[in-house]
Amino acid sequence: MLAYAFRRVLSAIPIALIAVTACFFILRLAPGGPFDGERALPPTVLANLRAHYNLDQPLINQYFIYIWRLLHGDLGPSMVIDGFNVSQLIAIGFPFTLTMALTAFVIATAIGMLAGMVAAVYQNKWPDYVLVLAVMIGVLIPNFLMAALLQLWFGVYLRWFPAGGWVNGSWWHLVLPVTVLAWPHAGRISRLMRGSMIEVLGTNYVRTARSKGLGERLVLARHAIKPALLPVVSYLGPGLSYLLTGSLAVEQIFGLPGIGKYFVTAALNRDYGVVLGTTILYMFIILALNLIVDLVYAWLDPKVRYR
Amino acid sequence: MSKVLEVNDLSVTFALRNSEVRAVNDLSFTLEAGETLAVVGESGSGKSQAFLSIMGLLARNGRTTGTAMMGDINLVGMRTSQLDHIRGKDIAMIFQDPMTSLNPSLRVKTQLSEVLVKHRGFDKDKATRAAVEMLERVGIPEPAKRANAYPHEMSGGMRQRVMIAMALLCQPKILIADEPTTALDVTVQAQMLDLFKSLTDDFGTSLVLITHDLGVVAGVADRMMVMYGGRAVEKGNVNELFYDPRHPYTLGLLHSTPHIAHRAARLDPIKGLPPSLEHLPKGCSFNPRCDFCFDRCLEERPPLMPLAGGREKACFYEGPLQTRKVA
Amino acid sequence: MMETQANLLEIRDLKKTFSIATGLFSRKLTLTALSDINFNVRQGETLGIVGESGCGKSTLGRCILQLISPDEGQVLWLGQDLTRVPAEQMRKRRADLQIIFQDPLASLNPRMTVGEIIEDPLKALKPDLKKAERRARVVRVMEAVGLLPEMINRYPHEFSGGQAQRIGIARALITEPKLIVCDEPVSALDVSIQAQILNLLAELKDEFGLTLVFISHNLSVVRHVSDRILVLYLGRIVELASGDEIYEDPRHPYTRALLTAVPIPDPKLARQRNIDALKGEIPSPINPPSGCAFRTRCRFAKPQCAEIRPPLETIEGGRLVACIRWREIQGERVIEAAGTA
Amino acid sequence: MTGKDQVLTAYANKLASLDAPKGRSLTQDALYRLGRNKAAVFSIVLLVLIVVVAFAGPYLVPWGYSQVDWSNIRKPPDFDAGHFLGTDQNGRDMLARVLQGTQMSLIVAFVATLVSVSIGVVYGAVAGYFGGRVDAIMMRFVDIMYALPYILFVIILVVMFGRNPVLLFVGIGAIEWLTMARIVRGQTLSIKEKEFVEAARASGVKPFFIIMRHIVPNLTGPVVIYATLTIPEIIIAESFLSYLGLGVQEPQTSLGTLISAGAPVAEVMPWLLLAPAAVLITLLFCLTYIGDGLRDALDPKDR
Amino acid sequence: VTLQLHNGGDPGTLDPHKASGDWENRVIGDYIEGLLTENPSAEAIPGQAESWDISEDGTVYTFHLRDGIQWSDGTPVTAGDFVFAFQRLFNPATAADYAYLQFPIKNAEQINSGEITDLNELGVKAIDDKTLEITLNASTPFFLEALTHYTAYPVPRHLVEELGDDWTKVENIVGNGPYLVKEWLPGSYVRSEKNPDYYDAENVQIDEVYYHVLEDQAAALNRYRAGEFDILTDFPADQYQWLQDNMPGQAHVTPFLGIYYYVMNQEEGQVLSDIRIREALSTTVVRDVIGPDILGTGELPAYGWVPPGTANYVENAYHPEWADVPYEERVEKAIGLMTEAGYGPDNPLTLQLRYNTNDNHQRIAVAIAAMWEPLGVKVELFNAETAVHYDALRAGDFQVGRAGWLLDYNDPSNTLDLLKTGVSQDGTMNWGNNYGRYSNAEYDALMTQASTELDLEARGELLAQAEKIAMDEFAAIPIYWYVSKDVVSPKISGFEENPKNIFRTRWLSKSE
Ligand SMILES: Nc1ncnc2c1ncn2[C@@H]1O[C@H](COP(=O)(O)OP(=O)(O)OP(=O)(O)O)[C@@H](O)[C@H]1O
Ligand SMILES: Nc1ncnc2c1ncn2[C@@H]1O[C@H](COP(=O)(O)OP(=O)(O)OP(=O)(O)O)[C@@H](O)[C@H]1O
Ligand SMILES: [Mg+2]
Ligand SMILES: [Mg+2]
Repeated sequence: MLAYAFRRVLSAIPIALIAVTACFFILRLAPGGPFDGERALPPTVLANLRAHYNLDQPLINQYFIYIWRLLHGDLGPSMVIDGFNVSQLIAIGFPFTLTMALTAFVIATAIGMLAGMVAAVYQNKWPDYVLVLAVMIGVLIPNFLMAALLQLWFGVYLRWFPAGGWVNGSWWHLVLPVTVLAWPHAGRISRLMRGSMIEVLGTNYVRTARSKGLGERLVLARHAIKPALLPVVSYLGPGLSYLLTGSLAVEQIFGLPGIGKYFVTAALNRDYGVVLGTTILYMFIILALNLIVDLVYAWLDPKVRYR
Repeated sequence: MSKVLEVNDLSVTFALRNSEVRAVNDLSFTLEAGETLAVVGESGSGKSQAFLSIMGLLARNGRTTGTAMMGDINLVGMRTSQLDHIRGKDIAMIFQDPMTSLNPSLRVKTQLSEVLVKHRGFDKDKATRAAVEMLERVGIPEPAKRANAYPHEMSGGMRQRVMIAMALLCQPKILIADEPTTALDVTVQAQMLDLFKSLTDDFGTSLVLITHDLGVVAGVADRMMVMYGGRAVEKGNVNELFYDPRHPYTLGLLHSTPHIAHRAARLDPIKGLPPSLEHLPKGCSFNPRCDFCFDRCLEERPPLMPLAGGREKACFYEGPLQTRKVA
Repeated sequence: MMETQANLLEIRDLKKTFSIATGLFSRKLTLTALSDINFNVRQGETLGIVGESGCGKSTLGRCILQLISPDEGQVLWLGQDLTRVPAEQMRKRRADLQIIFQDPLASLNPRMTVGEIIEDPLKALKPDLKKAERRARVVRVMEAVGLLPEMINRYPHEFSGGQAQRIGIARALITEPKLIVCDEPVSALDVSIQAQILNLLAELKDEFGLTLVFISHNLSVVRHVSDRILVLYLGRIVELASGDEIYEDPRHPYTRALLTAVPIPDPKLARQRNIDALKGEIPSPINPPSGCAFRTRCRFAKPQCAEIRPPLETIEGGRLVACIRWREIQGERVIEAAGTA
Repeated sequence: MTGKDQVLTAYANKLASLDAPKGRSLTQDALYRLGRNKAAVFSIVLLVLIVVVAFAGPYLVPWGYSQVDWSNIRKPPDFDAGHFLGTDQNGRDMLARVLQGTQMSLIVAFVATLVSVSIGVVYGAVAGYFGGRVDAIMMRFVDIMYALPYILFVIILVVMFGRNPVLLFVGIGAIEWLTMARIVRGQTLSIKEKEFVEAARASGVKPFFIIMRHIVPNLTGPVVIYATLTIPEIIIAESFLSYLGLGVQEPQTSLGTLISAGAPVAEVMPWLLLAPAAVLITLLFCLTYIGDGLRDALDPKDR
Repeated sequence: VTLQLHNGGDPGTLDPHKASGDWENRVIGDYIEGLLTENPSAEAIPGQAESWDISEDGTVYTFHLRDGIQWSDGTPVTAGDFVFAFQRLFNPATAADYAYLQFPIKNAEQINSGEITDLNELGVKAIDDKTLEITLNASTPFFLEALTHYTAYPVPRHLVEELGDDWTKVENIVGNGPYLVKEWLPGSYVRSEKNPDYYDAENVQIDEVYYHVLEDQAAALNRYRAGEFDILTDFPADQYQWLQDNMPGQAHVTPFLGIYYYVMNQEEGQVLSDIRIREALSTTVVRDVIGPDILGTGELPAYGWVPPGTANYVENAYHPEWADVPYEERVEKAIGLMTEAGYGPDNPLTLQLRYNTNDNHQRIAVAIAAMWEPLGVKVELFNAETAVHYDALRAGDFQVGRAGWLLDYNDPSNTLDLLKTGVSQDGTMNWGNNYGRYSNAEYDALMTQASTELDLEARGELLAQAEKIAMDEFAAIPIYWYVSKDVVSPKISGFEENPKNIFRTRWLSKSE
């Protein structure tokens, strides 16, 4: 297992390189460039800009320049947000997004699992239906709408929470955004949990656990949870990455200093440096997440062995 | 001796797609303290389900009626939260299918020690030590190491012994052992049976031994109940049933047993197929396969009728069964 | 009884180890489940395999079928080494080689009906058969093992242990294989059905020359079906001889111990008997004892048993035994001693 | 003993007449069980109703979905003018637009879910079953796909193939299968170690059929559930793709698009949001309960 | 006192030479002041320059800097800083987006394009520390106005020479304006504090400004209503009525120098090179309905090319006759034109209408498509994200496309230049912002003539003639004049509506 994990860690670098390469060329295939705004720049200015960012060189040279810098730890400049280079943008935005996403992740995963478990135990009885209703709302309402509604309701009408913005260290400002992020995640987790829990509750080993008189709670907590978690855990990797990138709407509506929006807006703006930088970052996060998920998987189901 | 369990008119039905299966039918029996009751019978005759229903562990499509009195509490229809004070502590069960009955994702020691933590209030370490000790008693080599294993890393017999160990940990008043030794070689089996015996003798545990191995029954059981098609067809003490079976099915069973001492060319099974529980024949359910069947058997179902010496049988045929000398 | 037939199956120097991890990242322990296994199975014979629980019988069965690949050694099927056969070819081979699993319920797909489960090998290996023909065969084989055709649409969890086991048997029989590895095929069956199944196997053997590798703890059953019997102890062969020889004249102390422990279906005799259950420290395949693995529990053990591992010697009558004191142990009829007949 | 013979034959005949050998498949069984789940049945009825109304309704309403009523721009529901759900900022009838949008979303959700579920299940099961290097390569590919901003693919698709409704499905399917593949692969890793899979291998079943007949049916729980979770995502993704220029083009619309247009004016023109949101949420709740019902129905242990 | 200002998107930079929009302008204009600056109604007033002299021919400007002006690190602001700043602006290495705005300065264009490499040849000279002389290519009536633009701002030479582009990092930044940038959290806000050393500091009321980043207008309005913002610089048009009803007097909709229009591809071979079709299309657009009804904010209909209120222009703007003809008649005539051009019910014209994705653009496109329907024109709407859209427009890969233009400086030439024939460059035509490829020699001649005309009135006439030529030929379809949309809390005083929509914080005050 250790060797397996080690190999996976080592392979991360070439994989990230592949991703970056793919991203680099795909990016250039897309029409439009970072300076294609509402108005055309005079040719001289455009030429100056292109020279400034090495865009006047043959594509392959640009690629090697980029990779060369990358290998030296330089993610290059942002072409749209001139005030920061890509590393700085990431350094500012990423910790924020990560905190927000992780908070949402932890809360939502816990709530989702609990809700899923309860729903499974009361399968097709009223607690099940009520929980489905409560939790699915988060999944069914698109997050931009949810964000807007919560902002209006709790920020404007009730004034319980700030309607947006960020003050360093104030968790008060995070309540609404985290809710918007967490709700759908909790929904998905609980659905998966419910399904697999029902399946597990029908197995012979749960019957064995019951025969020991452990009490329903302990049966669930010790015997049913682990095997029931399998599909949930598979979802956790993608789930966290959805939270990281899915924070776009939340960040935009609440005006938060996260990186989530760059995943989307940078691509729209053809901000090459930022797109590539975030892709690399994202690649490493995903690889790490999925490695952890795979290891957890082996722990949950000891029969699973990796080669 | 005192009664520890008294079962009356126990029935178990399973809902199928558009029919019902009656797996256990009006089963009644009693269990005395310290005695060993062997339950034998045809495969699929409801042995396991009868006891699962007493433990409150039926599958979701199953339903139980009747009573199972343990002292003055009725186990049937009891709330789970109350049952949990009894299950595992006063009444324990060894399941038939050890692979699927052990949790594949928990280490063996966890699965063992938790009973003690729950019912005896042991702390984790102490419970683990007790668990390892119990593994040793059921003959698992290097128990301390094996306690760390997962079920799939063990052989069939080891899993079965883990199940046994699990049931014994709390020294229950009633132990239901559903084919506890099928995966054990004879030496280990003998060891296990010794273990059971010491339990019944020393602690007054009552043992229900569900098995197909008549050799095992002969070795340890006091009384015996033979089941067929969801009903008890004969009850009595072991000697009587072995040497003087009164029900044709019991006789058939004894006849089909292979014997170690000689190698017959062919064994002598009961003719015909076991009945379908969904479409039990009218009258006595054994009638299509019975050599002694007569008209009454086709029309009327024989009830369990008391015979001399506390025996009971469910057969109208009163004539002599052509008995084979055992051994 | 034993016609000198061609060897259907030859096992050469088979060895299998497992590594068991005690934690996610902790050091692994090596467990030797099988080593130095050599034997042949002839066409049409039944080879019984007995041995203590955990001694590697199921592992051996799995190795023969290539369900797990052995670490070393060969499995020769009609001279062809199955460990080297490409996957697709091996798959086709499986029409001739089948297995009945020890754990009946676990080996049945919970989402397939019984009919589908039994039909599955036919679909895979006899794709030419028509659907109706396949169904007919399924029904036939179900009846043969004592399952009612009306159960064909039920799911495995709706069956009792014995019924599940019969489903496994039916699945193994349906392709009409040449060899079946039966891993405890009748342990969960009541004696009547057990007799029926054993008779069925015997018939198949007589009529079609079916070859069986029969793993069981029920020595009476093994005796009943086997031509030759192989005794395993802690992953090694300790004795191999014809059924009669083993039962009448066991030469290895472990075999003797086994036979004395056979339960007898006769209450009075059973209670009179004094089983000398094996005493002593039970060895583990993780740390097997030096020399003879059985010495820790052996009545006949001598100091040198701890030094050399007794080789598997061929003795009179072509039988094999792995004990340095086999000569001294002969002649005692264990079963008589147990008071039978 | 004539009576006995009679009974015996009768019994034998009865057994024969049971006609048992006729197959009863998991699907048939599941349908039967689904029929007994009240929430699911109710949801199915409602869903059918929505589908029928969405497809037949446009022929019955007074206004067309692209017809501009210049005298009624951004008006709340007005029965006299025939705008039962009001009009949008272009003076188009909301009822007609909601119907058309529902139609569109239903088609998109159906096809794209099918695409993503099929790709995801097959891909994940193959990776999980073969394991080792195959798994490593296949799953790393998925990881890379996750990391790349998929907007780029969409943009390039539009540029390369122009505007093509099929692309929409491809576009959505191409993003939404990834998670399904991961979930399926994880489950497969665990299922393939079960003994019944070993038994299937011993029976000589081809790897492909092991995957399809033994592994995939045991995945139905998570797959069905995740599929019902994918549908809302697909509907939202569709509106985003439309934003990027792929997908549904004005004057045609979809529920997702209507909702994203209605969200910012929730307060001033609530009728623009309420109608499509209500339809979408009803639709999705139906699908959720149907999904639950299906999951339960496909679990043979459940009755 | 803290001002919470909703600024829109993230400012891309704090460097005046790299900035390219309003979002940067609000921040930069508060921390750096140019030679001239804006008063509350955005008219040019003396800034760092106290006074100036203009030569007779209007080509040489001499500025006299104020006394005691200094950078926030204490270094005095000198004429040298301005010279350095202009040189930096045009230096190709700086790659300034908006350098072209100052191209009237002598040799500026040549330096920027690399023709002249000696930066000292630029027409900006320091006579002494306090005196700056700027020489233009020709008299430019709007030059003073242009100097209020951030491209003309000075930069701290000592710092830029030391740190290069890093001088705008928040930890390094210095300014000479009324506010100093203290914090920048991308995606969230920029925060500035009052500069105590600013020459007019005593009259500056607001102590601290947050320039909030929030592109979502509905969210911004929500935060305004929650009391988190004092000023919104944009709001959703759909909420206008609501704002008027519920927060009377707070929403300010003001004509803004800009035009929203559709370009028609007039390249050879394109259907729309046929003037009849162009006429039919343009005349049947009912502009009165767009602003009030479709958008809801009441933007004024546009028939000409130069926004009303543009300085240096003739009194009466272009207004075509057909604009007053009833709609039905216009349609009738248009149908006639279409028939003439060979299109009719049995041979309908199919047009692709491209717009970049945005609710408003979409609504207008839908409405206009509906307006053209009676002509038998089938419109296929085609939306794309901004980069793709403009890429297509520039490449000439469209038939009808949406575009818009906000004036960089208050002069008619700024919009009229959009219709000049492209210049040939290395064999390919560079059409610049003239996406429709409208080309008329007479128009071009008039524009050239106007650029050298010293007399403002005569110049205005020339430009008006040019406008008439282009509009009579339906060079494009003007649709409406932009408006600026602000919401200002009653707590704020000093806010004045103006056509440039520039309101510097130094003029504002806030009552708590
Ligand atoms: N969940 C279920 N649904 C329907 N029928 C069931 C279910 N569980 C068990 N049965 C049926 O009930 C009958 C009794 O089963 P049970 O397990 O008690 O048999 P048994 O006597 O223990 O047999 P064996 O000796 O083979 O284990 C069997 O015929 C079986 O098919
Ligand atoms: N997957 C595995 N991982 C680790 N150890 C294993 C694994 N499978 C089997 N073993 C070990 O290999 C040894 C032999 O196991 P095997 O199942 O072959 O025994 P067996 O002879 O069939 O026993 P039984 O009669 O109890 O079924 C046992 O010690 C067991 O613990
Ligand atoms: Mg049973
Ligand atoms: Mg085994």
